[in-house]
This record gives sequence, structure tokens and C-alpha cells, in this order.
Amino acid sequence: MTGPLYRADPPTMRLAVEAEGLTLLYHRPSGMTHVLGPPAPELLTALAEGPADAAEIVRRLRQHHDLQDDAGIEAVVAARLDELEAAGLVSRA
Amino acid sequence: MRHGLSLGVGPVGFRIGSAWPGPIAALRGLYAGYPEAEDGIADFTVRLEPNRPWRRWIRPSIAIGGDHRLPEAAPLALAHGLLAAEMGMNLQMALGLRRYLLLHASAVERDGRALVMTGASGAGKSTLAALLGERGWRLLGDEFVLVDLAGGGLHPFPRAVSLKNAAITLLEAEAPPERFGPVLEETPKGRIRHLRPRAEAIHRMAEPAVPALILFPRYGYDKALRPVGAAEAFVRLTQASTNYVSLGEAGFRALTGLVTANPACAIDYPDTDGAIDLVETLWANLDA
Amino acid sequence: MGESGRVSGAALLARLLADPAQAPGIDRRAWTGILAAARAEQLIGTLAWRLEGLPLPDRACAILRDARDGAAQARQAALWEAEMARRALAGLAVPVVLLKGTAFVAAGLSAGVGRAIGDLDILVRRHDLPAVEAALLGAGWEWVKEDDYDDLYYRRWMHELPPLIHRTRDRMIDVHHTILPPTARPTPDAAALVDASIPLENGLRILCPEDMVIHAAAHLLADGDLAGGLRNLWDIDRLLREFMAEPGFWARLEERAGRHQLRAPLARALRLTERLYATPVDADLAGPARPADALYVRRLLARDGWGRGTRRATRLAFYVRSHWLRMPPAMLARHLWIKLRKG
Amino acid sequence: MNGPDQDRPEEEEGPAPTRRHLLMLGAVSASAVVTIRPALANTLGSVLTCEIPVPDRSLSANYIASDGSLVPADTPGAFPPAPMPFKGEDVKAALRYGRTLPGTDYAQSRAYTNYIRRLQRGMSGFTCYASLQMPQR
Repeated sequence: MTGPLYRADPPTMRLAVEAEGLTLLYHRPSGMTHVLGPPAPELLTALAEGPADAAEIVRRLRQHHDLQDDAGIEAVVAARLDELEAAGLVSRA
Repeated sequence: MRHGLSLGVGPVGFRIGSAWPGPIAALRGLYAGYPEAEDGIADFTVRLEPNRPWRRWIRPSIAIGGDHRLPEAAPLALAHGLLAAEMGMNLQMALGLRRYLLLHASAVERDGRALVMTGASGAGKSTLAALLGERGWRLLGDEFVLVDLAGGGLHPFPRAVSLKNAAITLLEAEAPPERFGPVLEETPKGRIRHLRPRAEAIHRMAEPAVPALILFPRYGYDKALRPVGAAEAFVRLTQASTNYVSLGEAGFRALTGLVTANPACAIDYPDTDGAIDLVETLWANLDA
Repeated sequence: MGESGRVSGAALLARLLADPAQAPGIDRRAWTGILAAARAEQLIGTLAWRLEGLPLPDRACAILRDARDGAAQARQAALWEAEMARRALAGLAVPVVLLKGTAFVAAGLSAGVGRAIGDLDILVRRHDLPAVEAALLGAGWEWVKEDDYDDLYYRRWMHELPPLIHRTRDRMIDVHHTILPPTARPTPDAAALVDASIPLENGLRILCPEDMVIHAAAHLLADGDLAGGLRNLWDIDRLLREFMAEPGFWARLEERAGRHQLRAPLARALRLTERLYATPVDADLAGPARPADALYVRRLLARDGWGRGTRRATRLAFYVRSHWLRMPPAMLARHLWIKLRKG
Repeated sequence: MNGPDQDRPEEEEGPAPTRRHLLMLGAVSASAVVTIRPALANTLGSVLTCEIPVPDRSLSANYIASDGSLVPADTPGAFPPAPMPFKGEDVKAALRYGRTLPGTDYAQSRAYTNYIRRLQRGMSGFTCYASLQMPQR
């Protein structure tokens, strides 16, 4: 399937500090700070390879992680991408 | 303006102007021994002025103005001029400071290391700092803590402590009368009396301290202690800072540096003596 | 400067902006007043960049360094807000023209250096307004006010939608369809503004140089009471110095001002910027000095070294004038009646 | 005092982790992004006292209905604008403990406090109202 393509700024545009399973993230283009919980940082890492749709992002996640549960996985990823888009960390390519 | 005063508090210089002589005379008394703004150039201007021209004489009321102002600030009675000046200075700091990360917190220092306390107003951070400041610690500040953006050190901002209601009696038993300002009755914040910090705190106001412990105190609860992780401390301190967001990357680096390098604890306490004991115990065990 | 005690805070500020070389000679005691006036006129960042590198007292240098940092942050926030608007409107494929401060920094113009930037101002074609409004509302912007009279007032009489604010970023956007209220006497050619606009790399647009100058002049003199006028006039100085080297600039400026019915405000803006900032201007286009010019200068410099507005009567006169410019007399009366009536 | 963790942009942390680990995705509805917002309102209340006009001066041609909405002047059952802005402390007492605002009766005070509850960002009094919402204030 092909959904909308998402893209993220290159990782050099972000500063990240991990603490207690959360990621404190400073986004240079916006000057904004976000606190990210899983799987938001992993989605940004997956998009570092280049723009992708939700299905491709899931494929990239599987390369590096065991995913807890396959049912509804794309729906969760899509919901997190919406959040990241609203925060300005991800945009439609 | 007709009446004015130049005042240095820690690394920040103020010029305070007033339409009336009273507030300036009161400030001169309270801030005896403080230096003028460095180079005679003030970082911030505060104006105490009538909000309508006739308000200089008829039922005088002070509008708080200056470099930075908020249209929603409520005017104060002329008799509360010291409080108006304090609020005017606070407002400049909260809206205008960029040289340091500003935390709405109190801090005290011993052996070069600093204890930072932050919490909502009423949590007791100011009273605790004032008490510790009378009992062997150096008061760095009762309202604002300035975090150095490059080195992470804490710069003192030892303005006069603003004591409210019950805290006034508490401190009157600890500090000599000549360090107190007049009692201000029925201000919007209740009864207020200002306390000039000990001379040491003023003489060493240019000397920063290294942070060692962050506390989130809460007054009026059963004694309890809970370690606070770096992520939670980070989020709580962003909400205690008026300029975190506007400092951008420098603010992020300074604040993540502060919370990852220092332990943080939430403490609940039923009374002030209990709190002081708790603080001293935590401090003694810091390196254990 | 021995005479600095007798010169208004704003006059000293204007003098330093025009000629930064005077700054090292300034009496130490005058600095606090200059800084207070510069903050009140929203010119502290601009001043800080103008004086960068000059030998000044340490504390003045430190304060100006903070002001440069503050301006850098304002620039970043403005560009980001423009980017978020771009993302929200990208799907519409309509021309979106950045105006004022955001346009200056997006285009890298010297008028944007150190400039304070508040709301995001954009210009779109009038018939694109409903789609733009809907796209912004769908992307997290909300109305600031929910009041029928104000809403109707904006939609019928103003040159913009009622202001919108973003739900999470707390930033306002003003969506314009022309550069003066439709009720104002001059009627700029709004379609020509968009047609002549120039695309930036990211697809957003800026006005062409001549229209940019004319918009700045209209903003200063044909709309509003000259509050913040010293800053708006500085924009004009910078834009002119940047654009005048292009061959034929003054002739095109004259032609565009005629098309937008804004020759008189442009001429006065040229005379004022020459007077306050020593801008080299085309003498024919500026025209001969008028007696009222002195009144405008008086209003522009009505700020003392405590940052207070002075010259109450002059200010009031320009306030009344601003309403006069905006509305026909009958409408002005109706507007003031509704605004002033209290229960 | 910049710690070793935070001085480096992400890319210096090397390629994607080689060690596979279980990634918890959570529910669709669970939020994973919290944005830090300016905190002026939190601290404002303690650095100065503020006041709230009812209604916003630019809307003062209107009356305030009992649900706090703005209605045309002289609407039956609605109240005229308050002549003076209310002090933050008085508003807090009214919101939290149900006291009436100074110079008002019960119904009028309820209409005004309902108006204050509906304040939005950008309207005068909003920052003051927001600061009153903070715990412990």
C-alpha cells in the first residue's frame, strides 16, 4: 500500500538526552523542546533513512526492533506520526 | 522621572524611577549596603508611576511599568511602594532576562555547593531559604536562581526576601530588627515584610556556586521523601522557568546539564523545623 | 555627547542608528536611557546589531549581546511559524506572500537584522481567503475573539481576517487580502501586489522590492497612529538602501506608488527617513518639505529616556487621525459609538 | 557543565542500535509527544498581582449572559460590563470557594466567573486567569 510520505529533518537538527526511558529532544529549526516516549524517537530514527510511508516505516522498525504485537501496528504508527507532524518534527513530503 | 535609584543585585543592574519620593526612600533603607548598577548602566528600568495623571495626588495608586510590562498588572496602593518595586523588578527579570536561565526557585550555598528549592508559591521554598540563610548557609536568592548558560554555575540574586504572613513572625525570631523593612498590611498578597539578607550574602553576591541538590518541597503534608528522576525534574523546572523556551538551545543544554548532573528529591513536610532537619539530613548524605 | 541630557531618548536612539560611530563617545550615564528608549520603540535588537563590535562600556556590550541573542530567537520563531503556515497551506497551491518582519528575515534583507517580529502577516488573494481560513482552522489555528460585532467589523471593513492564534504554539497569524483597509481613501491594487510578488526557495513569496517599500510607507503613514513609527521608518531606510542600487529603481517605485494610489505617503516617508536616518533619497520623488513634516518628526521622537511616551497632545492628534484615515466619518461615528457605549 | 550525553547531536551516537530490543508501541490513543510550552503563567502569579477585565475592553459594548457568553447590550437577564477589572485574588476566591466577586450579587458574580472561565489565549485577562489555575495558588 502507499499512504502519504513522511519526512523528518536530518538528525543533526536535533539534540537528544535520554532519561528514564524518555527522550528530551531539542529541535533546532523550531527552537522547541519535546519530551518523547516510545516509539516516537524510533520513528524519527527510521525516517533518518529518508522519506517513507507508514508501511515502509514499520518495515524499517522491524529491522532493528522486535515489535510487541503485530495487530493494529500501522494504526499506532500512523497515530504517532500525526502527533509528530503536529509538533513539527515530521512533515508530509 | 522625579525620583530614582540605581541598584545592583547579583549580576543584574536596575534603575528604579518613581513619581513619588516614598518608594525610593523605602528602597534606599531596605537596600542599604547594596552596590549601584555596574558601570552605572542598568540592565532594566522599572517605573512606578500613576496610572492616570491625577492619580499622583488623588487616591495615589502605583502602576508598575518599565522596559517590560504586562497590561494585566494590578496597581498597588502608594503605601505598598516597596512591594510595587519588588514586583517591577521581578517582572523585568521574568520577561527580559536572557543572560542566564531563570528558575523561579530559592537557593542557599554551603562550602561552595548549592541547594536549589522550587515549588508553587506557598510550598515554602522562600521561607526555608530565608531560615537556612540565618542558620549558617549563604542565601543565594529567595525567588530567582540564575543558571549560567556556559558553565552551569548558579549566580546569586540576593534581593531582599519577601516574607508573607506567618513567615514574618518566624524570621523575626531569627534576624535582628535593623535588617527588616516596614510591615506592609493588607497588600494583595496579605501581610508582607522584607528582610535584607545577611551582609555576607550581599558582599559575596558576585560569587557563583556549584549546584549539588534540587528539592521540590511541599508544605503542610505528612513527612515524605521521593527521589525525582532527571526527566521529571527537567519538565518541572521548565515550568518553573520564565525564559527556558526563549533561550532555545542554550537553555536546553543548561537545564539538561543541571538535571543529569544533580540528584533531585520531592519532600513533603508538616512544619518548618521538620523541613530543616530533612534538608540537613539529605545534605549530609549527599556524598554517601 | 555633552548635549545628550537635552535630547529626547528617541532622538538619541535615531541618531545612533543613523550614525553608530557616535556611540563610543556617548556619556556612560546616557546608556540606560538609550536602552530604555530602544526597548520601548522595539528597536533594541536593531540597535544592538548596528553597534556590534564598537568599543562601549562592558555592561552596555553585555546588554546589547543579549539583545542580539533575543533577536536571533525572534527570527527563528518567525521563520518557523512561516514554515508551519506553509505546511498548512501547501495543499491549496495558492500564492502566499509573507509581509513585514517575517518577509525581511525570510529574504535575508538588512531590514530584518535584529528586528523585533510579532505576529505572522501573510497576504493572499481575496478569493482564496475562505480556503486559507479553512486550512488554518484545520491545522490548529483558532479565532482569538468570538464576538459577532468584531468579526463582522473585520470581515466587512478591514484588510484582514480576524486574528487567529495557534492552539499549541500561541502565535498569532494575520491573513491580509490587501495592505490597507478597504475603507481607507487610497485603494492599493491588491491583485498587482500578488502578481508581482517573488517566490522564495520554499514556495512562499515576498512582495517585489518596490511594493515592499510602498507597503512599509503605507503601514507607517496611511494606517495607524504612528506608534512604533521609528521602527517602521527604519524598515524603509534599510529597504531603500538595499534596493536603490538596482538601475531604474526610483522610476519603478514612482510607477508602483501611482498604481497603488500611495504617492503622497511614499513621498512623506522618503522625506522623514532622509531627515531622521540621513537616507539618500530621490529628491523629485520625495518632493519639497511640507510644514506638517515637523509634526510627524515630533510624533516619531515622542519618547523619553525612561521609555515613556511624551507629547500627549501630539499623540492624541495622530490617534484621531488614524481613525479618520481608516473610515468615512459616518462609519467612524458608528464605530466609536459601539466601542464607547457602556451599560 | 555540559554532560557527555547532551553535548552531541544525535548523529554522533553512531548508526542505529545493533542490539535488537523489544519496542513497546503502546495504544493508538496513548500520547508519545509532549511539547514544552512557555511557563510564564505559572510563575507570573507569584511575581506580581494581576487583574481581569470583564469583559475585554474591546468587547465592552456587550452584556454578559449567565452562562458567560457575550450578548448585545440590554439583553434581558444579562449583566452589564463590570465597571472595574477584578483582582486576581478575588477571582481565585470566587472560582475556588464560590465567593461572590466584589460589588456583585450571586447571579451577577456567576455570570462574570463563567465569562472568565471562557477566556481564551490572546484576550486580556487570559494570562492572569491561567496563573490562577495553577495548583497551590
